[in-house]
Amino acid sequence: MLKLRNIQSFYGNIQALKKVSLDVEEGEIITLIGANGAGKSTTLMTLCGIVPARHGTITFEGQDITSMAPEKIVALGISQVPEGRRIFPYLSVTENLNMGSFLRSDTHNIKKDMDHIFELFPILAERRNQPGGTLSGGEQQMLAISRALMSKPKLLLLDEPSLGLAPLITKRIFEIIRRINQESGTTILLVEQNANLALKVANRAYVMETGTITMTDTGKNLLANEDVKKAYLGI
Amino acid sequence: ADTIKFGVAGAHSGDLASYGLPSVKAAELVVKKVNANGGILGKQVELLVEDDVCKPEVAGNTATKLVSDGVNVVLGHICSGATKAALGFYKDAGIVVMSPSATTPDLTLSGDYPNFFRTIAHDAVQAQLQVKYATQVLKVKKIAILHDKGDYGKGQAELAQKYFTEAGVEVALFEGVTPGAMDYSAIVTKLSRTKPDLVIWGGYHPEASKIVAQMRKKRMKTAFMGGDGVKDNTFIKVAGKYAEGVYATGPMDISSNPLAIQAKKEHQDAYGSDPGAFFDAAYSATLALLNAIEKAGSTDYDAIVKVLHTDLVDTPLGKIKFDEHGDATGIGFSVYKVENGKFVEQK
Amino acid sequence: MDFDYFMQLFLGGLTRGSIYALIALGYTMVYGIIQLINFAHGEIYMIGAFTGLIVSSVLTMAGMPTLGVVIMAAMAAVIYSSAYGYTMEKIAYKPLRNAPRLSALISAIGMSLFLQNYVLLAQTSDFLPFPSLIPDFDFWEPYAHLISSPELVILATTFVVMMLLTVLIKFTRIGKAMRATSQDKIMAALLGINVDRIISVTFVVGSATAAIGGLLIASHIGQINFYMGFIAGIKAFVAAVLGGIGSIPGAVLGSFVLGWTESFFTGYISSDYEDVFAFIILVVILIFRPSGILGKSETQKV
Amino acid sequence: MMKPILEVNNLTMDFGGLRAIDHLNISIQKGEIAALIGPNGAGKTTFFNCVTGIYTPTGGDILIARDGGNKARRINGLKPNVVTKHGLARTFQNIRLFSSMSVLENVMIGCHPVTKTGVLGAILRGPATRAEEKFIAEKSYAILKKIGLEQFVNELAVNLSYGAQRRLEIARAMATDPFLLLLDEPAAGMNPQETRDLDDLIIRIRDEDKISILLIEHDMKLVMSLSDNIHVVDYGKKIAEGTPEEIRNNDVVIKAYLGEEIDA
Amino acid sequence: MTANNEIKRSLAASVWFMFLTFPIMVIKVNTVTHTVEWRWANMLWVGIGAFFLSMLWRYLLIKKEMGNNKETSDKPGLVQTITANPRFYIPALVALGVFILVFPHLFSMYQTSIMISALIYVMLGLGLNIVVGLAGLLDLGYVAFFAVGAYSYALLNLTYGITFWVALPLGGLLAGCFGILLGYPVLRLRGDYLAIVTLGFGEIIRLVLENWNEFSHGPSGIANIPKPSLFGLDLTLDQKTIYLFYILVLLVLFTIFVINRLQDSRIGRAWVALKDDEIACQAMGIDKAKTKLRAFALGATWAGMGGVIFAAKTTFINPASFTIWESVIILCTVVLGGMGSILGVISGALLLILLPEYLRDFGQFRMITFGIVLVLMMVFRPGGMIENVRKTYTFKGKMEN
Ligand SMILES: Nc1ncnc2c1ncn2[C@@H]1O[C@H](COP(=O)(O)OP(=O)(O)OP(=O)(O)O)[C@@H](O)[C@H]1O
Ligand SMILES: Nc1ncnc2c1ncn2[C@@H]1O[C@H](COP(=O)(O)OP(=O)(O)OP(=O)(O)O)[C@@H](O)[C@H]1O
Ligand SMILES: [Mg+2]
Ligand SMILES: [Mg+2]
Repeated sequence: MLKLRNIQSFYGNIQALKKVSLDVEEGEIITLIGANGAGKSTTLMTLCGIVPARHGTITFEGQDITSMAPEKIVALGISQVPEGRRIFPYLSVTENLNMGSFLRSDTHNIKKDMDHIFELFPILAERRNQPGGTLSGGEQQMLAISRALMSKPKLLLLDEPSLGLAPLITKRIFEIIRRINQESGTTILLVEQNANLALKVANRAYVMETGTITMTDTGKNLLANEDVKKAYLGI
Repeated sequence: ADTIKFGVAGAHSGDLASYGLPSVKAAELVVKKVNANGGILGKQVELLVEDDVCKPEVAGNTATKLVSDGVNVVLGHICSGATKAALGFYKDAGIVVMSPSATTPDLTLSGDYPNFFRTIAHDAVQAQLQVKYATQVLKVKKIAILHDKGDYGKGQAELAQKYFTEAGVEVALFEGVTPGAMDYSAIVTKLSRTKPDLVIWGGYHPEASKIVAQMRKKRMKTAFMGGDGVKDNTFIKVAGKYAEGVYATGPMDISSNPLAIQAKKEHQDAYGSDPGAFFDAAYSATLALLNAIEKAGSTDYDAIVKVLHTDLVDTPLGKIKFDEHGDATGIGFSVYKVENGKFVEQK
Repeated sequence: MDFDYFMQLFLGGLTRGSIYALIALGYTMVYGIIQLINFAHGEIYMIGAFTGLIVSSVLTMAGMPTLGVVIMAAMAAVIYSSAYGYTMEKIAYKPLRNAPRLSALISAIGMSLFLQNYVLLAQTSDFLPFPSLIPDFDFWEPYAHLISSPELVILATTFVVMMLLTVLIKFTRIGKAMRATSQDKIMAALLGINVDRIISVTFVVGSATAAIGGLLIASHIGQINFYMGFIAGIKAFVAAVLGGIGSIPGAVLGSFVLGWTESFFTGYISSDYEDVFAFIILVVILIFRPSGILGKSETQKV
Repeated sequence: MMKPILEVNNLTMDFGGLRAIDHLNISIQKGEIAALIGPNGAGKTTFFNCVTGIYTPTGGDILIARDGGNKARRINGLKPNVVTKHGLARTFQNIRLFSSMSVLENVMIGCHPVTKTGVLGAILRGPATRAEEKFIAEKSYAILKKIGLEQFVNELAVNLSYGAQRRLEIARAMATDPFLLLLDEPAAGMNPQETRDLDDLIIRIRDEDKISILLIEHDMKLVMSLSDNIHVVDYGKKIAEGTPEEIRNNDVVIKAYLGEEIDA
Repeated sequence: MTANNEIKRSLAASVWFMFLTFPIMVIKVNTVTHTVEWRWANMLWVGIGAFFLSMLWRYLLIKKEMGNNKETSDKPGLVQTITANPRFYIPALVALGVFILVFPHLFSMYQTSIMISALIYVMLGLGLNIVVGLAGLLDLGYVAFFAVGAYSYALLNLTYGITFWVALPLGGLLAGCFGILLGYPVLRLRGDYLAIVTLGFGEIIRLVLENWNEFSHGPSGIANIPKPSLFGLDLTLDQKTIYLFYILVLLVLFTIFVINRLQDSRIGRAWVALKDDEIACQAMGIDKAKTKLRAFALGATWAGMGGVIFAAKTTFINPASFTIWESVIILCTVVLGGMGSILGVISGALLLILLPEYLRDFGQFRMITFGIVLVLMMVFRPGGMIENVRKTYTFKGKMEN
């Protein structure tokens, strides 16, 4: 479904991605782990077209999207929960969710989905008219995930979704990830620091170090891998 | 390099350019003609045109530049403030300056600047004329004075206030308005409550036409009188029907002067439009300056000054020379009234 | 009698406020979307007025009936102002989108200077008479000493424009996209919004508003010149800030407050210090409401 | 028994109709590492904001005493900079470093409240000023060394990795000479390995620098291993308080926050 | 990307500009004779011009982007290399010093005189740089303090006969006090709100000077302000100008010295930190209001001194010299030169003040050129002519491993 081949990207003159190649098949949950600053977030931003890829190619469902404008890429069915949440601070919770469905036109389903979201995260329902900027850190994280869900993507990119969430909610998030993957067949590319949980949920995983993919295997195998254990699981 | 260097200084860009550019054109026309006839004292006249944007601090540099470039005489500056700031530099360098438009009385009357001349009467003359006409012809008892808070406008207004009060007329309102404002309804409302017999305006014509128009739109019929800043054909053009009946003082009517007719025609031929503000005064000043150089036989400061004070020269403004202060004689003011879209001199 | 005087000042302030508002609306929209004090916005308004004058003069000379002239002139003014606004954004602001904000401000100042002098050179530095496009309505004659028919039209237009813009921003898809874009451009793009297009649309709409303002105001005061945009721009900017920059109703309210302040101060005290007073009101209001009357207070969480 | 160094009584904070903190009582003893936990939106960060002067609380008292002595000082509604001068320092949930400054300079800014060069001093740069500059630089370096960032001294703060940035925030806060350090989710975004280092660091700060600590954290492993005392809040109210062992087995806490089993 | 494509796009641009400039460039209505002048030739020029300029524009933009990408961090720009290496900057400084010393003797009085204007703006720019560049406060009313300085000298001289040398510090002090007075109530405003309020203050000061005749002599201004005297010697205009030039050079050096010292101090760091993050700053114990006020007052002090010199230079002042436009120009010098960079601000001020003077020959095209230069500079060098690379404090103590 998604293919990255030898992607290189830069911030100004700092090279953040040196050589990134990865594949995501339809219906999979893929996890990307790696130390801080390895380039995980950059990978996601590059494939959405926000950070331009200077070399290499990205194909999505057979289509070359390497130098496509972000809004066009998104329109193909890719949605991202970005690092730092990026909640619209002056829009209310409901409006933020509505922005998630910006490209959708099935109005009555949108309403249903929104109700569903409020069931999943009751705290958001309580805060529905509050400006996004005044939410607590964790509430914002929930909102960011919900907003991405509202767009009903084919491929969902999650950048550290459990950041700042209470243990109970973290568990719920991982349940949701598993569920939308199974029920709606959404493909998921997950970046996580909480490697333990992430590898458990993943079909396959990639390990990234300083801008390069260094290892790839099934989630189970990586969980058992000594190097991974030492570097990322803290065991 | 043997030319007579004739400086022209004033606002040639920025928001006041419309007051400065006509002088440049006047000088160009005269000089072109003179040069075509072989120049003066056997030399061609070279124009040095320098912009001062009507800003005192720039005017200083403009003056220094002209002095450094070896200018012989200067036509300008346009605004009183800029003129005041520049005069010191010319004075130190011994250069004669003649303004077509700077009307602050001090410039000549203070005696500080013997090198300064002008082809326009100063504001005090104008104010006295306004008082005379208002009291004797219009028989006003109560007036309102408005001005644009500027150097020129407020100066005029203050003189008017002084002379009207001396003449026993009640000055019921004396206020400055903001130039460039988009609307003057508040001050007009206030005027209409004051019920003056006459509104005196100190300032330029754009604001004047806005105020008059707004007065008339509010169905206020009070007479309106401005100074030479209003006596400009643009005023009639811009104010249109609202200009009817407005009084303005300005240099005495010269429209029948053959030289003036000719100058106007030259302008239309060369630029395809009617001349702008202070054109005649600038044209005359150019003639006076060049004549003085010719008569003096050199560009020597003292010689030129002497000729200017003594020799009568024929200009669009009539036959003029300059009194001991440097003010042109014989170019008094008249009161005009707009009738059928024209300024008509009131006897 | 004195109530009459009060009413006149009140309505005069309202008219002046509407004039400010027509320019302030565009100011505030542009500011809202790219946080740029668009110094050149006043010039767009000036260009609208000039285009209107040129087109109406040509058509009048060609013998077109008045109504036709008015409509054509208005259309030309709107189209051209929008085109200038659009082009200006592409040339002077878009390359600076990731630059320090002050650089964009300086670019805007340069643009303002350029446009002023462009019109000065291509047209004239003189004041030009502007035909009165709005006639005096007969039925209004009894009240004309309070407020004239053209002023009435200005008031009504301001109101209509404000309503339209509010609806546009609050309820339409493009309006939502504008609000999202103004708050976070990257996230907006990640949700499928074409950020460049939205910014262009904002400039076009803001410029069209300015053009309408330019025409009405020019026809109200009866004269234009190349410099008319500068002071108007500054005043409108003050009004937009007073009302809470970025807010559409705020821009209108701020303009009214400014208009009334100036009107009443002139009427009851003295016009000498009219602007001083207007600025003092600005300071006082901002001290108590640091984000303007209707502005959003900062909701950034710590 | 010692008096607490921070005592919060009946603290209440309203945002419009929303009561984010509801009559909360918390006290911190000298030398303790305490944790504040609770569901998202429980009011933890708001509590920090009230204590450090970013918000003025709607009601209640906040009292501090540097040495746990009897002379407690009420700090409600004081400005943040004044609170910091009195010895409370904090880090932020969303990292707020000075992005155009180097790592060292970030910590040097932290020394601001303990130094005093004024405009004239800066211009004349007399011996006193020079001595002070030297003192600031050396003190900052010493702190960085303790935190383990000394190899980055001259690096720009933004170029550090996330985990390093979080530690730099702690270093910066320590430079203000606090007696109590308030840490808002210090381990967020860190991988398990980095979290373990953080654990050590916090203990060292307490033991070596004698700074007491109050932290907000969702990483239960860290909280349980570090804390002497845990305060649990939900909807702005305290729902439990106790040792890690007590909290781990508290039904109310499990239901509201932890979920059935925890990986710790 | 291909050349063909580029030509197509430039053609489109050319057509677009012909459309855009059609009414204003082509039609000129003569309201006197009621004729229309159609200047079709203009359209042709616009078309041709737009085509080539568009090609150039695109080329330059691409080049700028490439430059951004290529330039590696370990290869600093030319200016940085020169300023960082004593081997380069010492000879450069010496040469510059000699040049400045002989300048008034090499060139005409006019050149010296505009150089004085430029140096006044250097002072103003450096002063405003404290406020905008270092402390990050956008001040659009800076000219107010300039006016305070100028009027302090003019009025004190007129009424009490106070001389230039007394007025210089006094004017600075007064302006500084004004800075504190005005700054106090408004410094809690953020960003552009502060900008508009300062703009308001600038206008208030000017309007008061205009209206309050009894105090300030109103719009007609104050003339015959003496230039500084040298031990009571009787100097010619030429000598006075040269003397003033040297005074200014010294003052500019003094300013640079002070700003340098401030930048590398506890105060300077607090400013930078405040610019980066106000809330974190306060949490670090920095008093926001006090720190901002310091910057504001210092900036004002320099404007005040600049004002005193300005009055002495022009010998005539009136409120028309202190409009918003002046504040805008000073701001332009700061940003165009390179905010925060002393060398940048100096070059910015020299460029912006000397450019219009040297563009005098352009006549009416002067201001339009000026506008274009502003836009182009910002588009192609958004960081200013000499981009500020903030020198971070480098730890010099021993770094044991
Ligand atoms: N906006 C930016 N400008 C400059 N450099 C950046 C920027 N964002 C990231 N970088 C750099 O790019 C590299 C990769 O960063 P990235 O954010 O992709 O890492 P990550 O793997 O997501 O790390 P984390 O776990 O901290 O989120 C880092 O060295 C970082 O410093
Ligand atoms: N400025 C504000 N205006 C309105 N509501 C606010 C504001 N700040 C916080 N809140 C609300 O108060 C509640 C408490 O927020 P707080 O940030 O303290 O939560 P928290 O306990 O830190 O949560 P988290 O663990 O998710 O960071 C939240 O529901 C939030 O929406
Ligand atoms: Mg990341
Ligand atoms: Mg929190």
